[in-house]
Amino acid sequence: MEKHPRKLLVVITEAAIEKAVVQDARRLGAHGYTASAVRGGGLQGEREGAWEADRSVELKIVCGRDTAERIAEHLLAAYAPHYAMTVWLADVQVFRAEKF
Amino acid sequence: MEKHPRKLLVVITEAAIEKAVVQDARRLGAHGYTASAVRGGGLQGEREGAWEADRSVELKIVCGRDTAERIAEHLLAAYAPHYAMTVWLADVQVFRAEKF
Amino acid sequence: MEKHPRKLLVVITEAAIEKAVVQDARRLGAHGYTASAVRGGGLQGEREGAWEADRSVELKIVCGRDTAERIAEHLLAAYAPHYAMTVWLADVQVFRAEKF
Amino acid sequence: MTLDPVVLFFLLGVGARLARSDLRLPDALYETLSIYLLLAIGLKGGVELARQDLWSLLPVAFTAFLLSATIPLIAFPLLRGPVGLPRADAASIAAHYGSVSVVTFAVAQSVLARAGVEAPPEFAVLVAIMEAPGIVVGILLARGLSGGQGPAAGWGVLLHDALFGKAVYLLLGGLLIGALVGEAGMAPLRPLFGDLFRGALALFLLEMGLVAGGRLGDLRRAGPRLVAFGLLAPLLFGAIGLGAGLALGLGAGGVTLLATLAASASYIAAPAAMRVAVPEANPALSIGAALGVTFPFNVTIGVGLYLWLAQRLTS
Amino acid sequence: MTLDPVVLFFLLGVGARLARSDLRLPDALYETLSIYLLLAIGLKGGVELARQDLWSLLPVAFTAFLLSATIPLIAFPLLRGPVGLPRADAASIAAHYGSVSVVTFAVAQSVLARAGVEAPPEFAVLVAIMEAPGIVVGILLARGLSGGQGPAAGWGVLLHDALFGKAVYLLLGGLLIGALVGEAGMAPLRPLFGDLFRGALALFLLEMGLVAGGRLGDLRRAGPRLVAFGLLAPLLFGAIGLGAGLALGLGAGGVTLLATLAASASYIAAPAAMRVAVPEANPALSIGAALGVTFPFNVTIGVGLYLWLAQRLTS
Amino acid sequence: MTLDPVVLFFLLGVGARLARSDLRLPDALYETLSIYLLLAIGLKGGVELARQDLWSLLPVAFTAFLLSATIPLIAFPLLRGPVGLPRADAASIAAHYGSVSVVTFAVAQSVLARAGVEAPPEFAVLVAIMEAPGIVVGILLARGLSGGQGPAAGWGVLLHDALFGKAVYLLLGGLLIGALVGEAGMAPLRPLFGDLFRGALALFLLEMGLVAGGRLGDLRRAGPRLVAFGLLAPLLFGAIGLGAGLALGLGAGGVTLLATLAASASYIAAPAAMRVAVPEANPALSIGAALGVTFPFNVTIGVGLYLWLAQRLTS
Ligand SMILES: Nc1ncnc2c1ncn2[C@@H]1O[C@H](COP(=O)(O)O)[C@@H](O)[C@H]1O
Ligand SMILES: Nc1ncnc2c1ncn2[C@@H]1O[C@H](COP(=O)(O)O)[C@@H](O)[C@H]1O
Ligand SMILES: Nc1ncnc2c1ncn2[C@@H]1O[C@H](COP(=O)(O)O)[C@@H](O)[C@H]1O
Ligand code: NA
Ligand code: NA
Ligand code: NA
Repeated sequence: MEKHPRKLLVVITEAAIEKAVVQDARRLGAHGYTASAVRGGGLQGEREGAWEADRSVELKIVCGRDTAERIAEHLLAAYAPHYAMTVWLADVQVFRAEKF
Repeated sequence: MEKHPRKLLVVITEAAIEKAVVQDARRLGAHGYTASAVRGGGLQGEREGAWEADRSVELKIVCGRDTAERIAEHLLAAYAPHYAMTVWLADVQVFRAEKF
Repeated sequence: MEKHPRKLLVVITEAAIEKAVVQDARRLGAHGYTASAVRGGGLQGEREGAWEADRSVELKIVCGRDTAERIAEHLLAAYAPHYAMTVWLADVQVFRAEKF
Repeated sequence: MTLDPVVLFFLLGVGARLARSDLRLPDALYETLSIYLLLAIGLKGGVELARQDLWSLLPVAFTAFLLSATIPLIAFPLLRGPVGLPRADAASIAAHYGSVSVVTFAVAQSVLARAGVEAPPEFAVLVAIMEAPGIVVGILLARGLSGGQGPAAGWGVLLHDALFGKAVYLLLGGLLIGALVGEAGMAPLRPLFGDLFRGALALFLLEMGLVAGGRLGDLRRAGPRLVAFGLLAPLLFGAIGLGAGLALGLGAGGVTLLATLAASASYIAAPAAMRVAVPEANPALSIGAALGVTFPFNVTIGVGLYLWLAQRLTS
Repeated sequence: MTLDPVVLFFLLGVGARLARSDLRLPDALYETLSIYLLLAIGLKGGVELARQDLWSLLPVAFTAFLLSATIPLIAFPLLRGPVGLPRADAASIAAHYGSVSVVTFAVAQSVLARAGVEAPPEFAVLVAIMEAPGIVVGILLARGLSGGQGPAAGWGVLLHDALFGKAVYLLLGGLLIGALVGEAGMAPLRPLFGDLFRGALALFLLEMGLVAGGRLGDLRRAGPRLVAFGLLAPLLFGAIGLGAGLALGLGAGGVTLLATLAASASYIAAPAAMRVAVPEANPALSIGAALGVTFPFNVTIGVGLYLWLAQRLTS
Repeated sequence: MTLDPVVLFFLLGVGARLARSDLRLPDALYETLSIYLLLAIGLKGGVELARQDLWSLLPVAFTAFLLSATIPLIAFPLLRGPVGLPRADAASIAAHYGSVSVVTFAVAQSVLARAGVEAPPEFAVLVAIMEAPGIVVGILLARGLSGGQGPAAGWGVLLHDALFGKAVYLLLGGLLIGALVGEAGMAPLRPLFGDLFRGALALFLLEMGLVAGGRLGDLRRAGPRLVAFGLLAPLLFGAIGLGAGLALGLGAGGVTLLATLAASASYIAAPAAMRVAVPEANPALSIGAALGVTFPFNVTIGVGLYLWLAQRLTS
């Protein structure tokens, strides 16, 4: 089966802004996303997820390169200054080009 | 330490078929897998995981390129037509070649 | 926005040693990490996570190539002989070079 | 008569979804409550079962089995013809209505308790009996005629899952433990499995309301004919159950429970089984009808109606 | 007077953190307990509310509303001036103190019950009334003057979240159900939502202790002036609430509850709302003060003090 | 005498695994129940402890400490010699049997309650006392002689984890709170921490049955000699505990509890500690023996046997 190159955008951030981030990503061209609860630590200290304000979420979005960069840049500009946020991109291959 | 190229196969699908998918992957050559509970949205709408029929799982399998493609093609043929399913491949490097 | 190549180190291991692994990683140069609860199966059998001794954790660490390899080699030497452990590396791109 | 508070919790859940509240119950609570309810219903039924002459239960058990197997045969042509669904979808939905909803059963017990009508707790065994036959018939309807091949996952797997799936296993396990230890042995467990039952049911209905409220979008896509089916099916199948209960000479409580079981549609065992056995059926349709229409109808209106009729017709 | 066991659970949680114990309560338990407490408080209040002449509650409801809206206006200049915080942080913290803590309210009910002082359960409605106004005023303080643009997320979203956010929704839902079904209708739910209340509160305070104990590091970074604010604010705002209660002619129980609400700082609704509305405020500061200082102060000393004063001043 | 329903729940869990049922209890429920049981046992013991002359408890406390430290020294040569295990595995398993199982203790309390035999609740303190010594001795057995280096993780870490690990911390915390508030102060917490205890224990045993049933595969790999050890060890160590209890002049209830503690093997604290301290030991062996053989033996047969003997020998 033929494979198509796409980008995987990974965003780890505060659960408080999950809804907003997903909305923005959809608006900027993502066809889907996957979310899961995570814990972690970084520049803003430990986030253990023990209660509401301390919860983190990891979002994964597979999409085209341009879309991925557009979303990443928007998120970094809009949220990273004030929220715990980590963003990276990776190369992946998908089989159903039209889906992503 | 020497690194060996392998493929990471990521499968996001309905929890209802997790067992079947893992069995198929093992049969087709996977030596291991990692599963975690996720939520998400895609072509088939939102899957919030609030109850049985709505639960999604993310499976990660690290294996050789051929095995990965064989598994991916089988899953896409056998399950994607009727189940919420997202599949991608990525390149990874492992240290213990014999394990994967 | 400019992108910078980094390594993503993924470590799947027993929850019992999460704290020690994170400590070691920080000591060896990681600036952050993300943890999530997973289940899975591999050489040491199934780990369903039904109770304390059976719980697994997936750790993700984004950092420079040398740091990633240093951490991976240390973990494989220190823990892999006696603990369920799976380690791989992948290439990722980050936007804020100073963060990782 | 004011509404059972338990039903108000359901409406509270639906309302939260309609109002786009961020209210969610943790998955673990949902799972814990469903395990708890199954055990509690089983334990209570088992204590009673041990007191009964088992042979005297045979007629109602057999009737219940027949009801579960027959209802899909009635539902299927209705879903194919008037509702106009493809075979797989019609068969899958028929299976849901042949099987039963243990929470609707619990609500009926609660309604009977409030009304002061004696409800035979040993009827919990009927829930276990009626879980699987409807599902099997549904699969046969989907597969049997369309080329004769079995279900996608193999009959062995499906049969095993029907018998040892957690719902039936916990219910039967509870029945067995209840029967073995009896009234006195159960006493130390009563504060948890007895006294808290109604409160736990209320919480579970809050969650069901959240889930049902979240499926209303599916309903719109499903179209008005499926919604109509979801409203008429419980009336039709409830009437059949009611008739069967009267024919068996049950009391008002027993008649109400049998009617409720017949009228109820499964949303735990059946969705899981049909997803695996008939993958080409769209789960949004069956769950939309069972959980979005029939379940709310039964808990708010249906059960009260069956009780009202049962009291009129048995006295 | 020995400490309420409920408070000892809080200290047990704090101690676990200080001793670096691996004790953690599962997230799902935390969420379940907070849903439970909100519903239980609401249900109990609702039953009582239905018995009351609603008009007679209007003065205290209006006073509570005013208190919540006014307190941030007092807190803000204190936080700007003496504490020396930037505008966004001062406004955010002010919002936390304008809003209320439902668990502190529950502890006050528990303390009153132990002391044999009648506590009007219908005051639960005040918790719902006092949740939002302080938050709105806090956002205005952060935004209104600094260029006039609205909150980062839009007023519509914030207003919706305040009204239909799970805390207020469950509290109001519980009140409504309690009022609809009344004393008799609630009876079957009492074993869960009544008898277990104190025990559940104890468990929740264990969790709060763990969370608060984990924020002590934030406090050190926040500096002694914010800690002093966290200790003086409940005394100041509690005194205002006390005065308001006396002016309204409430009994000792009512006065204590109103003082407690005024003295308490939100750590559920406010943090979430301020995170979205005023992202540039550092949440470690507001949560450190509200949860690390004021909450422990209130549950260990404050509530007992308000009660002591209320008894002296009403008799 | 019929089986305690609590034990039937354990068998129900094992059966679910053998029948390959999909029944699973959510992780959060498992964690919640274990926190609950520890607190409940502690609280009950603490209330009683406050009533006692603490000096009078010293002999039994000291005996319990000695038992925990001595049992691994007996187990180790048996595991090295007859069972034929490598040093690390033998030492790790020995540590499990030196330490204790709080759930087995709870089952013994439940069995005593059913039999109408007075069980001294303050013996809960023995659970805390016996948790750590066996683990320390086990680590010494693994390390001390094989070159003299300490445990993999450092003694400081291990000692801290033994004292402040959640099991001991909650138990001691419960004891302390119970002792501080006394009978009257505990009253409002009794519906949760007292009345629900047996039901919660039943649920927890269902989960333990699921876990134990899932380890039966490990057992097959472990071989018949380890299984035999798992059956004989509780008899041997139970007899030692029984003798110690008789020598101390305890009543039938106290003797039974001490025998049960000696006979029980840890499957919470010890596995975690040994995993970190002696990584080269295979956890499948120790957990297979402790949880797959000894725990089921104790809850189904052992505890009843110790009670029977205790009654014969004390009267
Ligand atoms: N280097 C890293 N590797 C993996 N995850 C990270 C890293 N740095 C931060 N994170 C995750 O991103 C969250 C927010 O990071 P920060 O904004 O740096 O506090 C943390 O809580 C971690 O979950
Ligand atoms: N573009 C995407 N990126 C990441 N995850 C996706 C994407 N599309 C779908 N998914 C995940 O895959 C599941 C099934 O997708 P679908 O079959 O498209 O509904 C969704 O519920 C998401 O969790
Ligand atoms: N090939 C694999 N692909 C993905 N995850 C794996 C793989 N092998 C092992 N794992 C994960 O790593 C854990 C430990 O592996 P092992 O040490 O091989 O038992 C397993 O429980 C899985 O969660
Ligand atoms: Na039915
Ligand atoms: Na306040
Ligand atoms: Na022992």
